[in-house]
Order: sequence, then structure tokens, then C-alpha cells
Amino acid sequence: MHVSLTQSPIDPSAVLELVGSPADGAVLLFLGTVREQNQGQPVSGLRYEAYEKMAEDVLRAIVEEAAGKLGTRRIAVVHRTGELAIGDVSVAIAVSSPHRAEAFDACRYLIEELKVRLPIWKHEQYVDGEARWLEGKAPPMPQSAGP
Amino acid sequence: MHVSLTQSPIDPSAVLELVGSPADGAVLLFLGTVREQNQGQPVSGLRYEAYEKMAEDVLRAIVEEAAGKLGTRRIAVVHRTGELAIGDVSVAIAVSSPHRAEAFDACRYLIEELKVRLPIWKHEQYVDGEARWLEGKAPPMPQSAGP
Amino acid sequence: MRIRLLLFALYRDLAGAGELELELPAGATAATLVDAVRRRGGGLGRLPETPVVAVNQEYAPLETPLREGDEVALLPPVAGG
Amino acid sequence: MRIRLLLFALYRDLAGAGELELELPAGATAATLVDAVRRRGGGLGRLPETPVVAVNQEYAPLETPLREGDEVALLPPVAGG
Repeated sequence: MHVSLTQSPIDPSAVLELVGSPADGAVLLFLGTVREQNQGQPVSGLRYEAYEKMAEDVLRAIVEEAAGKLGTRRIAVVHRTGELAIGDVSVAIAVSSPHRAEAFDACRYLIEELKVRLPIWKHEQYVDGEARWLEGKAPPMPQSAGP
Repeated sequence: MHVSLTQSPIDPSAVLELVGSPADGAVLLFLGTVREQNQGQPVSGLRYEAYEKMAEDVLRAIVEEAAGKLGTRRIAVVHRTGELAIGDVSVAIAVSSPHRAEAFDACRYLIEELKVRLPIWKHEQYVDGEARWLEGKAPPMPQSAGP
Repeated sequence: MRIRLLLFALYRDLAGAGELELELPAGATAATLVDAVRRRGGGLGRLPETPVVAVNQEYAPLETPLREGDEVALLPPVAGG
Repeated sequence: MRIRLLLFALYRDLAGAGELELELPAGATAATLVDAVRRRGGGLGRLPETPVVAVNQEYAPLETPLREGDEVALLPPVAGG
């Protein structure tokens, strides 16, 4: 199990190598990449800002949940922070498992949860000189324990 | 769009590089790998035999169907044939798409269809010296056109 | 008419050969071919009555009429991936 | 009690700072803190009434009681991935 945030470019092969085992028949790698446009507006680049200390804890919690679905702890998640260019990998998720159904479910769970729970924000710069923080999603809040 | 059968080891990075575009935000790579055991019986190695001419046609047809789901033709599928060792990649499927939901759906479709339609057979050799053709799946047959 | 028959994996092992040339009567279908092959006996007698068939590299129903020079393959259940 | 407040992304831009030290009365909750911060006015007056809050790096409801030395973060809707 591996989770990290990094300011350096993500190498997909290196993330793949963090998982896999002779016991496994299925490996799945998801890469999020920076698109050249967002809702029709040409993008020149973007910056990810993270609450780093918390983000690694949240990521670790999500990975533990996914490991339950996967049946293995062979999961690696790396999220990029700082300045990114078009085509750069923003997030890499690798999982491996004896069987493929669990690999697909766990990988999908990881990316969906990460997108609503990870305290990371995206600042997009556009070709026309504009720039803004992307509208994000409100993380699901824990219930109050009550009186 | 790329489909091939190969007797050489599959390099996941090379397959990844066949897809991807600045228009895409999601890349998914599935690897099937040779497991060290099958239903509890330790495996020493295996051999894939293919009806090569037909397999490439069938693969191309499946990829065209998946491209419809994916919304792009940025799909690469490489299937290994011949002798494989434990841990070797037997099949690599890469897709890229503007959005992740389509990438997951198309990748899953590709592996599920390929497993029931591709004319390829698996001969497993076991540590105890036994060897046999794996029980496969009957491909869905086309309906007769009728009289 | 002359038909080229391909056999794969388990079926090739049963036949002891991956390729056979068959002479079939005019009007023969894939089913006629399967019957003829099973009647040869030996390992081929253990072929299923309705194996999966491909005619000219496409899955085809057993009713498919065959033509001179067709390539017919008998395919065990597949196991790629 | 003394609280360390962290502000991120849009909220940091509104505040003009990523980190503030706050002095809050005993018995204060995360909600008390949010009220106090919004009353400072300026950019911070534009904070939502119920922003997402983390206390000591964990998402926490606004009713969460605060303690001396807590690290509280106000988090805009997230957009990783």
C-alpha cells in the first residue's frame, strides 16, 4: 500500500511497479490527465494546492476502504501538486488483485472518493489570461455524535 | 486504434503510449497477468494458442464496439501468444477518453468481450507435471439468417 | 467440394492434426462437415455434436452453407484474456 | 484559547493569508470560530455561513468543541483527481 503527494511529474510505470504479485491476475492503472480545455475554454495550465498533512491521511483512509473491496492491500495512489502542464498526469491509481471484477470496483471507488474527499483544489489558467479556482465538491460531512 | 497479437513480452508503457491525447482527462490500463496458481493448483507456466487471422478480426470488431461507448478511438489491445511465465502480462488494454466513466465502461467491456469471443486457448502447465487446456467459454453464436 | 478444416487446442489434440482437407458433397453445411468429421472416429469421434464453428474466420451457425475453398475452423470454448 | 486557523485556495485568497492565529472564548465550537472569522469582514465576510471544516486534519461538524492549540482549517469544495 502506497499513498503520496508529489510536486514532481508522475511516472505511470513507477506507480504500476508499486503493485502486482504472482498471486494476482489483474492489474488496473487509472491516470487523470490535464485536458487542453474545460467546458470549451482553452486551458494553458493549472496548479493543484493541497492541505498536505490532511490529504495524506484522507488518502490512506480511502485506500483502506478500497482494500476491503479489493481483497488485497496492493494499491498505490500518487497525486500531483503544484504547477502542471497540458497532458501531465494529475493522479495515478494502481491496484492489483487475483480477479478483475474487484480491481475495477476498487479502482473506480478510489477515484470517485478521492474526488469528493481529498482536500485538494485546482486553479486553472486559461489561454485568454483568465484564471480561477475550479468549482469543487463539498466533501460528505461526518455526522455529529450528538449530546 | 491498435490491436495486435504478439509472441514477445508486453511492455505496459508502450501500450499506454498508443493512447492518450491533450483532449483526454482519463486513461485506463488493464493488464491480465499469469497467476502462480489456478483453483489451488500451483502453475509453472502456460501457453496461449490463437487462431491468429480470426483473432485480430474479432479483436478489431470488439474495439469498434468499445469505441462507440468510449466516444474516442483511442484504444489499444495487445494479446500475448506462445509460452508465458508466472507474472507475465497476457493481455494489455489501454483506453483514453475525455471523461473517466466512459473509460471504465469501455475498458471493462473490452476485457469481458475478449474473454468470451477471442479465439484463443490457454494450456496450463502445473508444478506437479500435469498440463491441460483450460475450460473455456462458448462464444455467443450469431443467429442464423433463416430461410 | 474441397474444404480446408482447421482444428485448435483440445480439438487439434483429439485430431492429432491442426489442419485437414475434406471433400464434401454439394449443398453441404457446417453441420454436414461436423458429422463427417465425427464419423472419421478416433479422437475426432469425441468432438461435441455442436462445436463452435467459424467459416472464413467468422463465427457461423451450423446451418451455414459451405462453398468450394472455404476455410472452416472448429473452435473449443475460448479462454483468452 | 488560542486556535491555529488554516485557509486554502479560494478562502485563502479571500483572507489574503493562509494562516491566522485566533483567540476564542472557552466553550467555543467550530461554528463559533466561523462566526468570529466572518465578523472580521473584508474578504472573510464573503465566507459561506457553513463552510466545510477540518479540526486537527479531520472533517468535523460545526458543533465540534475546540480546544487550546487545535488546528482548524476552512476548506472550499474540493477538486482533486
